[in-house]
Amino acid sequence: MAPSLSDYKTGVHNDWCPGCGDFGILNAIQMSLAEMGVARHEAAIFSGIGCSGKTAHFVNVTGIHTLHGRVLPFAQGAALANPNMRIVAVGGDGDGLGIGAGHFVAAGRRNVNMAYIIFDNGVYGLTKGQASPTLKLGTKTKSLPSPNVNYNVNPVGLAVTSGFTFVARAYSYDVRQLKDIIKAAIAHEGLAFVDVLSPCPTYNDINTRDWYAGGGTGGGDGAERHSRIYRLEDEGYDPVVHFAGAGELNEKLGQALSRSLEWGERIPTGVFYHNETVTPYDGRIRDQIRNYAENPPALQAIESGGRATTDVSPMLDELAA
Amino acid sequence: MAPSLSDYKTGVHNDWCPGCGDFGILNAIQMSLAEMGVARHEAAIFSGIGCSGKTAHFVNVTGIHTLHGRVLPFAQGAALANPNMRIVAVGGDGDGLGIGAGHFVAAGRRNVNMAYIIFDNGVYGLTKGQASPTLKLGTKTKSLPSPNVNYNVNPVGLAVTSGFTFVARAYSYDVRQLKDIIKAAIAHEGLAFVDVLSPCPTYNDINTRDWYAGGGTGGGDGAERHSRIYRLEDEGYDPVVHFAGAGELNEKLGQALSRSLEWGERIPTGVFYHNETVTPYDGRIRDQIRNYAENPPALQAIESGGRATTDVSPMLDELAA
Amino acid sequence: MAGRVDVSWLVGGPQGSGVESAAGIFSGACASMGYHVFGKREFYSNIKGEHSYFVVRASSGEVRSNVSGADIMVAYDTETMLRHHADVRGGTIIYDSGMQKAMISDVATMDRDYAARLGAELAGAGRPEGVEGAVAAARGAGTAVHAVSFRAILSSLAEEAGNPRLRGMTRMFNVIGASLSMAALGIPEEATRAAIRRAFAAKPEVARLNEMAASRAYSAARSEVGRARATLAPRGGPREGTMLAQGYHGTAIGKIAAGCRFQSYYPITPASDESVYLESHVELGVAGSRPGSTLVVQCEDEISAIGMAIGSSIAGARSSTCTSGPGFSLMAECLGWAGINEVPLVITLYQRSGPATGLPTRHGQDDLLFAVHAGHGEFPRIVYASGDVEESFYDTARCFNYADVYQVPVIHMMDKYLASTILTCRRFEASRVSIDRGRLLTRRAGEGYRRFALGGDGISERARLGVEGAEFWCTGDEHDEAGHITEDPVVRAEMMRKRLSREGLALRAIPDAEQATLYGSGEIAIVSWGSTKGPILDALEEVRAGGGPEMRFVQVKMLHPFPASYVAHLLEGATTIVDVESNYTGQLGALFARSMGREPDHYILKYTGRAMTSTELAGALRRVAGGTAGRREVLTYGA
Amino acid sequence: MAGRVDVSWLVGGPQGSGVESAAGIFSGACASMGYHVFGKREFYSNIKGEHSYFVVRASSGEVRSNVSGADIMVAYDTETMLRHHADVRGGTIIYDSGMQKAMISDVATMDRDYAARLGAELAGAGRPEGVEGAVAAARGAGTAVHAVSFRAILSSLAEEAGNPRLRGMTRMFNVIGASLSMAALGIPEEATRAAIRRAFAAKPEVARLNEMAASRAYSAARSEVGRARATLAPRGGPREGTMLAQGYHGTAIGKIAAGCRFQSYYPITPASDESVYLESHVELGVAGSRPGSTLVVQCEDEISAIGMAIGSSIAGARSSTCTSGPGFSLMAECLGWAGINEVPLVITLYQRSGPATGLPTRHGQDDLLFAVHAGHGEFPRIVYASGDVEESFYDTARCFNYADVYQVPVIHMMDKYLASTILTCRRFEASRVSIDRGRLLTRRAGEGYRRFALGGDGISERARLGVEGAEFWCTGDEHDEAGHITEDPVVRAEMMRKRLSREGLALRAIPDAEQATLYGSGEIAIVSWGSTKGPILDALEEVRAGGGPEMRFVQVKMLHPFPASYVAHLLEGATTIVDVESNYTGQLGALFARSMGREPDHYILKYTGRAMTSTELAGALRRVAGGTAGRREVLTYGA
Ligand SMILES: Cc1ncc(C[n+]2csc(CCOP(=O)(O)OP(=O)(O)O)c2C)c(N)n1
Ligand SMILES: Cc1ncc(C[n+]2csc(CCOP(=O)(O)OP(=O)(O)O)c2C)c(N)n1
Ligand code: SF4
Ligand code: SF4
Ligand SMILES: [Mg+2]
Ligand SMILES: [Mg+2]
Repeated sequence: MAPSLSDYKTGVHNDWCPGCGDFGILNAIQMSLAEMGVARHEAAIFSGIGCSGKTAHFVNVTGIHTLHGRVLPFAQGAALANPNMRIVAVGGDGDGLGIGAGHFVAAGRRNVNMAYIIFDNGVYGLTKGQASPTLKLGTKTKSLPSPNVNYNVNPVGLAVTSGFTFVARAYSYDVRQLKDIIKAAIAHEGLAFVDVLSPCPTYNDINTRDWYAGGGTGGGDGAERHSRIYRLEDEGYDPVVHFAGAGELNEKLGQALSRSLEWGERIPTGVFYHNETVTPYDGRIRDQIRNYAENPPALQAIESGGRATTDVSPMLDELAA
Repeated sequence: MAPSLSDYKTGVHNDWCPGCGDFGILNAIQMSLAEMGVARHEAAIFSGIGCSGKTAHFVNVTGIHTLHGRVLPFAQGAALANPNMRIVAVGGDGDGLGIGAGHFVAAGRRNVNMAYIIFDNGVYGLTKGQASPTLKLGTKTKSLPSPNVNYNVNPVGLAVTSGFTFVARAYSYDVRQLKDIIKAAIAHEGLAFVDVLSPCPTYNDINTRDWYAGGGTGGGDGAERHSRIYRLEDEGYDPVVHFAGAGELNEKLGQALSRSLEWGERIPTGVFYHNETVTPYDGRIRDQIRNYAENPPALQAIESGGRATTDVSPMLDELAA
Repeated sequence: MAGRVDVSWLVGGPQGSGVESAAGIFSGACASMGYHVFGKREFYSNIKGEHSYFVVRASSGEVRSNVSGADIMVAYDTETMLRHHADVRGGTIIYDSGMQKAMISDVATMDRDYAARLGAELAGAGRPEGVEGAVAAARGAGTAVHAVSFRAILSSLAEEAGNPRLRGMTRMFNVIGASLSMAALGIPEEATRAAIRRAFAAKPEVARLNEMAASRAYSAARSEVGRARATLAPRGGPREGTMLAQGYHGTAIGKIAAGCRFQSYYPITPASDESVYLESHVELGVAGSRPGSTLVVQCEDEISAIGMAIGSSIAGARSSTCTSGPGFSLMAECLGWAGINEVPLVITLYQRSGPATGLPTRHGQDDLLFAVHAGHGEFPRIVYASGDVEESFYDTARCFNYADVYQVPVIHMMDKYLASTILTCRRFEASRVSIDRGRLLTRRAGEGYRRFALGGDGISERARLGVEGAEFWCTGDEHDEAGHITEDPVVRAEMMRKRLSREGLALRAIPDAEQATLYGSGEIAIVSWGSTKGPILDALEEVRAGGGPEMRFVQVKMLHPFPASYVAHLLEGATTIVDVESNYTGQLGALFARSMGREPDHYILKYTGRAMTSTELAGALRRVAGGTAGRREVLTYGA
Repeated sequence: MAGRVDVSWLVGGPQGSGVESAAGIFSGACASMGYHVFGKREFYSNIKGEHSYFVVRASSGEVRSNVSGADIMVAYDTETMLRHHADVRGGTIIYDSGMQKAMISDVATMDRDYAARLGAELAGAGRPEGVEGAVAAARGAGTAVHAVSFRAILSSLAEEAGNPRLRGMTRMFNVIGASLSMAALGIPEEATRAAIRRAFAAKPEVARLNEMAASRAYSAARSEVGRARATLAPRGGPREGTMLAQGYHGTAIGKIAAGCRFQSYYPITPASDESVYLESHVELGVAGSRPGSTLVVQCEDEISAIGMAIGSSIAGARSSTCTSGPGFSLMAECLGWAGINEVPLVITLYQRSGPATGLPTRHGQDDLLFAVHAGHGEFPRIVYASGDVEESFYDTARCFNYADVYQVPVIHMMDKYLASTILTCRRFEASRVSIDRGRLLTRRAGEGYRRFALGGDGISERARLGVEGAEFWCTGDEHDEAGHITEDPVVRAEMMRKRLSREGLALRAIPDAEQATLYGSGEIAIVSWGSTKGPILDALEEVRAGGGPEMRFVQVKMLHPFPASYVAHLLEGATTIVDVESNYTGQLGALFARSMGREPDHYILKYTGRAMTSTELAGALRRVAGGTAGRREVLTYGA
C-alpha cells in the first residue's frame, strides 16, 4: 500500500508560532516524500538547531536533530555510510550560513548525494530574533536595538560558488512550487540546495508575508500592488548546464549569481542552477572502492559468530621482520 | 628616519623549504610595509597555522601567530578594539578556506578595515601534503594516495560573494605586482583579500613554478611556451565599482566571478573587484558610538588611582525599586 | 521567622502571553511597598505557546530562594491550572472560568509523559482528567479556588473604554490575573497601578489601558474572590538603596563598571540577555575622561567570539565573551591559546542543563569540571563562581582583575537560575569596584622588551598593541621569551613552570575571603558553589527554625585553583560533609575529593533542570541531621 | 642482563634528508638478524631543514624503551654532531669530515637558547664553539670519534657507476652514514643490503644505487673506522612471527580488523599517519563475504570529522575519527551529542605536547583530564589507554566493542611517542579479535520500537538507519523514549540515570584484566598509564639488575570510569605510591586522588616534549627507593 501524506506526519506537537512560514516548508517536505513514494525507513531528515531544527521531529521518517550548525557533517556522514538512504538536511539560516558556513562551503566541494533546505527568515528565531546572516545591512527589525551592521550573505550565490550542483530558491507560502523544487532536489544526483524564504512573523517585521506579497510596492491608496516574488521559469530562464566544459558552465554560474543578487522589488524563485555533469561524491569514490554502492560501509559484514572476518594478513605480511 | 626594508625583517631563522613560493610573499609584505612607511609599532601581522603561519615571526612588527583557521577572528578583534592599527592577516589555503571558511564568509559580511592574504599552494604543507581546498578535483599530487575527490573552492569567487570589498589574486614569483597589490590591499578602506598562488615544490608537483611559467603549454619541442599567468589590467579589465547601486555592482561581481573561473591555460592575476561604496564596519559602528575612532575600546580610560571611573548610575537608577 | 510575612505567588501561561510582565508588575509592586522579592522563571525552549511560569516570593525578611509550593496562584490558561494546582496546598487559586470544561487532552503543549502521569493521578483519585478534576483536587487539599471570568472583566473594560475591540484582547489576561491576585493579597490598588505604569513606561497608552484593566480586576476581586489566606499588607515604601534587578544585570553592569570595553558573543540562552543589555547601553559616561563605549560584536559562532575577544585583549581592551555550555565547548581550543599566550580574558559562563543541547532553557550546574579542564594540554586558568546576583556584580570586576594581574583566562561561572531570577538586592556600589590592570604596558618600554621574560614571580610585562618599542610576538606554539617558536626542551620546561606557577601565586595572593565564604557553624558542614547559595542559606534558617541543628556552609567561590587549605580551615571540626549541587555526578565533590583527601559524606543533588527550593533542601538536610540520609539524596521538586 | 647484547644507535640530520630511511634500514637489518628493536624519532614541526634524529635500540633481549645516551652515532650534518656528541659517552661517533670547521653560529636551525647553552658549555671547557670543540669534548669523554669523508665515498661511487652526477647526490649521505655505522657494528654487509632492498622495494633503481653506496661505505668503514666498541654479531635470523611495525600500525590495522568501515579525519600530527595508512589500504578481503572497504573522508575540520563519524555510526557502520589535542578540543560539543544520543564512536586521540599548538611534533600525555571531562554537561564515556603498539592493536578492537555494547563514545588514548616509534613486536593475531556489536538492530523490530526505551540494564536496542519498522529519532535535547524532545523533569531524571548508569555497568562488566594490569611486586608501587609502560618496565628491570628493590607497576588502562576498587586491590600492601606521567600536573594522580582517597606519594613527571628514557626513570625510582626523592621528580633528558 502506497503511503499517504498522513503517514509522514508524527503526532508530535508543533510549537512554532502561529503564522510561521516554516509550516509551509514542513508540509512541502511531507508532500514531497509522499508523492515520491519514499518508504519511511529509507529516508532520514537531519536538522540543525533553531525553530527550523524541530522539523526532524514532525516528519515521520527517522529524524536526527543534530547540533547548531552541524547538520551537514552529520548528514553527509550518514549519506556516505549508506548511500541507499534518502537524506534530507534542513536548518535555519543562522545554522547553515552563520555558524555552519564552513561546512556549507565544504559540502559544495564534496557534492554528496542529498538535499539541503534552509529555512531563511533573516533572524535567529529560537534565540529571540537577533540578526541572521541573511538579514540585509542596515535593516532594523523590531527585536534589534540598532540597525544590522553586517552585510548579508547571499545563499544562492554562495551555493553556486561552493560547487552545489542544484541550487534553488522558493517561498514558503508558495507550497506548490516549493514542493516541486524539493522533489527535484531530492531526485537530483549530487548535492542540492534550496533556500526557502520563510517569514518569521514574531521577529522579522520587515520581510513579512505582506511584504513579500508586495507590501510597500505599487502606487498609493487603491493602486494595485504586485507581489515581489516572480518565477525564473516564467522568464524562460534555463538553469541547466548541458555540457561538461568551461564555456557554458561559466555562463550558467554567472547568470545564477547575477539573478541571486536581485532583491527588493523583484525577487526570483525557482531553480537557479542545475548541473548534472559533475560526478557526485559516491561516483568519485567508486574509483577507489569498486563495490561501494552494493556494499557500503553501513551494511558490510565484519564478523561471524563474534569473530572478526576481515583479512588483515596482507597488511601484516608487509610488516614481517 | 624612515624605516628601511631590513627594519621589517626579524632575525628568526626561516625554515621553509628551499624554493618555497612563500618567500616571495614574505618579501612582498616586508617591502609593502617599508614602502608605505608604516611605523613598526603601528602594524601587526596575524597568522594562522601552517607553513604560511610562520610568517608572523619573520616580519619585524608585532606578530600574532594564532590557531589553525582562526586568524580572522583574532585579527578582527584586534582591528575592532584599536582601529588605528594596520592589521594584516595571513595564512594558508587550508587554514583560510578549509577549517576557516566559515570565518571567511562572515568576515566578508563585516568588512572590517584590514587586509587578508592567503598563501595558496593547493596543499596542506605543514601536515605533509594532503589536498587543500584549492586543489582541483581529480588532481593527484605525489603526496596523495589517490586523486583528489573534492571540487576546489574558488577563493576569489568566494570572496566577492561573501562581501569582501577588495579582491585580488597574485603570484608569488611576480613579487612586484604582488607588492603593489598588497599595498593597495593595506590601503583599502574595508576588508581586502589577496589570493596568492604560491608553489609548494615539496608537495604540489602539479602546480609548480614551471607549470605556472607555461610548462605543458605551447607546442612540442622547441615551440615557445607561454606563461599561464596574465594580468587583468593588461586586458583593460576595470574592477572598480564606481557608483553605489545594483546595476554596476551586479556587472562587476559577475565579471569577477567569471574571470575567477578561468584556470589552466590562462590564469588571471590582478584586482578582480574593488568596491569602496560600501561603508566599512567602523563606519557602521559610528552610528552607535560617535567617538569610536578617537576613543576606541583598547585606548579608553577605565580607572583612576585604581578605582573604576565608569558611571553606572544611569543603569542602576533604571532598576531602583 | 515568627511574625514574618512570606508569600509565594505563582503565575503561569503560554510563552509570549505576558507571564513575565505579570511577574514584573507583581514584583515591582511588592518591592515598592518595601518587601523583599525573589522570583524565578521557568520556560520551554520555544517562542510562543509552551508553558511558562513564574514563582515570586515576597517577604518582610530577606529571601534568597524559592520555596516548594505557592500560597497563591493565578491561572489564565488550562495548562497552568492543571500543572500547578497541587502546588497550592491550602492557599488560594484564582483561575479563568473560561477553562472550566477543559481536559488534559485539550492541552497539546504538555509533555506526553507529564500528561500521562497527571491523568493517571487524577483518574486514580476518581476525578475528571481536566480542570474540574484539578479544582476538586485542590479543594480536597484545602485550597480556596476561585473561578473568575476573565472575559467578563475584559468586556466591562471594553464598555468602560467605549472600545468593543478590547473584548478580544486576551493578551490582557496576564494583567487581569496579576491584579486579581494582588487585590486578593491586599496590595493597594495604587501600588499595582504604579507598577503597571513603570512596566509600560515606554508605551503610555498601553499603560493606561492596563491600569483600567487592573482597576476592573480589583473590583471583580472584591466581589468574587475576597481576601486570600496570605496577605501582603502595606509597608513603609521601598527600602533605601534597593534595586529590583534581573539575574543578568549583575554581570552586565559589572562589566561596564569593571571597564570591559569589548564583548563578543554568539546568541545562546541563557547567556545572550547579558550581551543584549550591553548592546543597549553602548555609550558610557566616564569620570574625568571623554565618553567611553562598549563595543559589542555578534559573531558567526563562539569560536569567533572567543577569538575576537582574545584579539581585542591583545590590543589592550578589557575583553570578554559570554556564553553557555554548547558555546563554551567550542571555545576549548582558543582557551588554551589564551593560556599559553598569557592573555587576560573573562568568559562568563551561564550554565544550563547539558549535555549537548540538553534542556536549553533550564537550570544546571553541570559544567564545572569541564570549565576546570577545558582545552587540551596544561595551562593556568581561574574558575570562579558567584552565589547570587549581587555577588556577581562585584565578582565580575574581580574576575577582570584576576585576568589582568595573573595574565590568565578567567571563567566566571553563572547559571540559568541566576540569569532568570528577578529579585530585590542592594544597589550595586560602583565605588567599591577597584581596577588593577596588573603589568600592562602602555608606554614605551626599555630596550629589548620581551613579552614572556622569565624570572621574578613568573608574571612578565604585557604590552598592548601599538606601543612604540614594545613590539612582541605571540604563538600557540611553545615560545621563547620574545614570543618566537621554540622546541628547546629547557625553555619548554621553564615556560611550563612560568605559566603554571601562576595558579599557585593566585592561590596565595588572592585574599582568602575572595576564595571561599563561611556561613554559620556546626558539625554538619555543607560545601557548595554558585547559585545554590540562596537555597542553602534559606534552608539552613528553616532547619534551625524547625528545631534542627545549626549547620555551617562553606561556599567555594574560587573553584580552580582549589583553595584546599583555606577550605580545610573553614571545615575544621566538621564531622559530616554534605556536598550540594545541581548536577548528577557531584562535580564539586570530585574537586573536593581530589584536593582534600576525603570525599564528602553525602551528596544532595538535583538534575531535573529546575533549581532547588529551600524547602526540599531543608528536608534533605534534616535527613542528614537525623541520620536517615543516603549517600546520594536526589531532589526532584518542580514542574 | 649479563650476556645481553644491547646497542643504542643514533642518527641525525636535517628533516627531509632521509633520517627515517636510515633508521628504517638499520632497524630492518637488526630485525632480520633476530634482534629486538625499539626506536623513536624526534623532529621539529617543519618540512625541511630542521634537526631530526632517530635513536634505535637493538638488543638480544626484549626492549620497550630508549635508554639515555647512545653507543654509536652517525652524523652527516653539523647540528647532529653538535647536539648529540655528548650522548655518546664512551662509545663511537662517525661523522662526515666535511663539517670539521663548522661552528655553532653556522647552524641557523638550532633554537637560539639551545645554541647559547651549547656555546657556553664548550667555551666553559675552553673548547672551540664548533665541531672541533665537540670532537674534543667527545674524545675527552672517552668516545672514539671517526671522521670519514662522505663526499669521497660518493665520488668513488660515481666513478664505479660511471655517473659523475652522483657526486652531488648528498641525499645519499643517510645511507652512507647508516652503512658506515652498521659496518662498524659488525652487521654483515648482506643484511644491510637486504634491508636497503626492502626499504626501496618500490624503486629498484634507487635500491641498486643505494646498495652500491652501502658497499662503498662498508669498504670505507673497514679502512677508516674499524670495529665499534659495541657490536651486533650475526644471530639466527628473524624471530618467528615478528613484525617490524611503526607506532600507528597498531590502531590502523586494529581498526581494519575490528570492522571499522568509516574513518573521517582532518590532518594533524601525529594522528594523520593512521588515516593515511587506512587511505592506502581501502579495499579489504573479508572471509565469507564480498570484499569490504574502509571509507576514509578528509574533512574540512575536526568538527566535521566527528560529526560525519557520528552520522555514519547512526547509519550503522563502525565509525571512528583520529586526532590530536587541537582537533579533540574542537570535538567537545559533538562528543556530548554522541553521549546524549548513545552513539557508539571511537575517537583515537594521539596526544602531543599542548596547550594550543604547543610542540606539535613532540610527545606529551597531557590530555587525560580533558578527555575525561571534555564537553559541557554530563554524559557517559569510556577513556582507555594503550601502553604499547602491540596492545594498541587489541585495544582498538576492545574500544569498538565497548562503544557498541555500552552505546557510548570511547576515547582511545595514544600519543606521539607511540606514534613515532619503530619496533619489533609479535605479529598481531587477528584471530584473537572478537567483535560484539551489542544491541544493534538490523532487522525489523516489533511494534512500537523506541530507541531510548527505559528499563532493564539501561541499554536499549539501537536500530541502524534503514530498518523497516524501526524508524527513530535522535536529538541533542533531552528526549523521551522515542527520541523526541521533552522538558519533563521526571523523564529528564530517568534519562540521566539511564545514560550515566552505563559507566557503572561498564566498570562491573568489563573484565578486570582489561581495566588494569599488574607487573611485578614490591612495596613501592608505580601507577601509570599509556606509553610510559615501556620505560617503566625497562626501568624496573634496570633497578633490580642494579641491586635495587623489586617494585610493582599498576598500568591503568581504563581511565574513565576509574577502576578504583580493582586498582586498590592491585595496590594492597604497597607503602609508597609513585605516579609516573609525561605531563606537568600529574593528571592520573588527580584521578587517583579523587577515587582512591589518597594522593600518590611521589610524582615522576616529564614535560619537555621528549619521552622518558628507562635510564632517567630508573634513576628517579632509585631515589624513591633510597628515600631521597622529592614529591615531584622532574625528568629532562633528551634534545
Ligand atoms: C553552539 C551553539 N551556539 C548557540 C546556540 C543557541 N542557538 C539556538 S538556535 C540559534 C539560532 C537559530 O537561528 P536559525 O539558525 O536562523 O534558526 P531559526 O530559529 O531562525 O529557524 C542559536 C544561536 C546553540 N544551540 N548552540
Ligand atoms: C585544529 C587543528 N587541526 C589540525 C591542525 C594541523 N595542521 C597544522 S598546519 C595544517 C594545514 C596547513 O595547510 P595550509 O593552511 O594550507 O597551510 P600551508 O602549510 O600549506 O601553508 C594543519 C591541518 C592544527 N594545527 N589545528
Ligand atoms: S520565532 Fe519565528 S521562526 Fe520561530 S517559530 Fe516563531 S515565527 Fe517561526
Ligand atoms: S612544505 Fe611547501 S609550503 Fe611548506 S615550506 Fe615547504 S615548500 Fe613551502
Ligand atoms: Mg533563522
Ligand atoms: Mg596550503
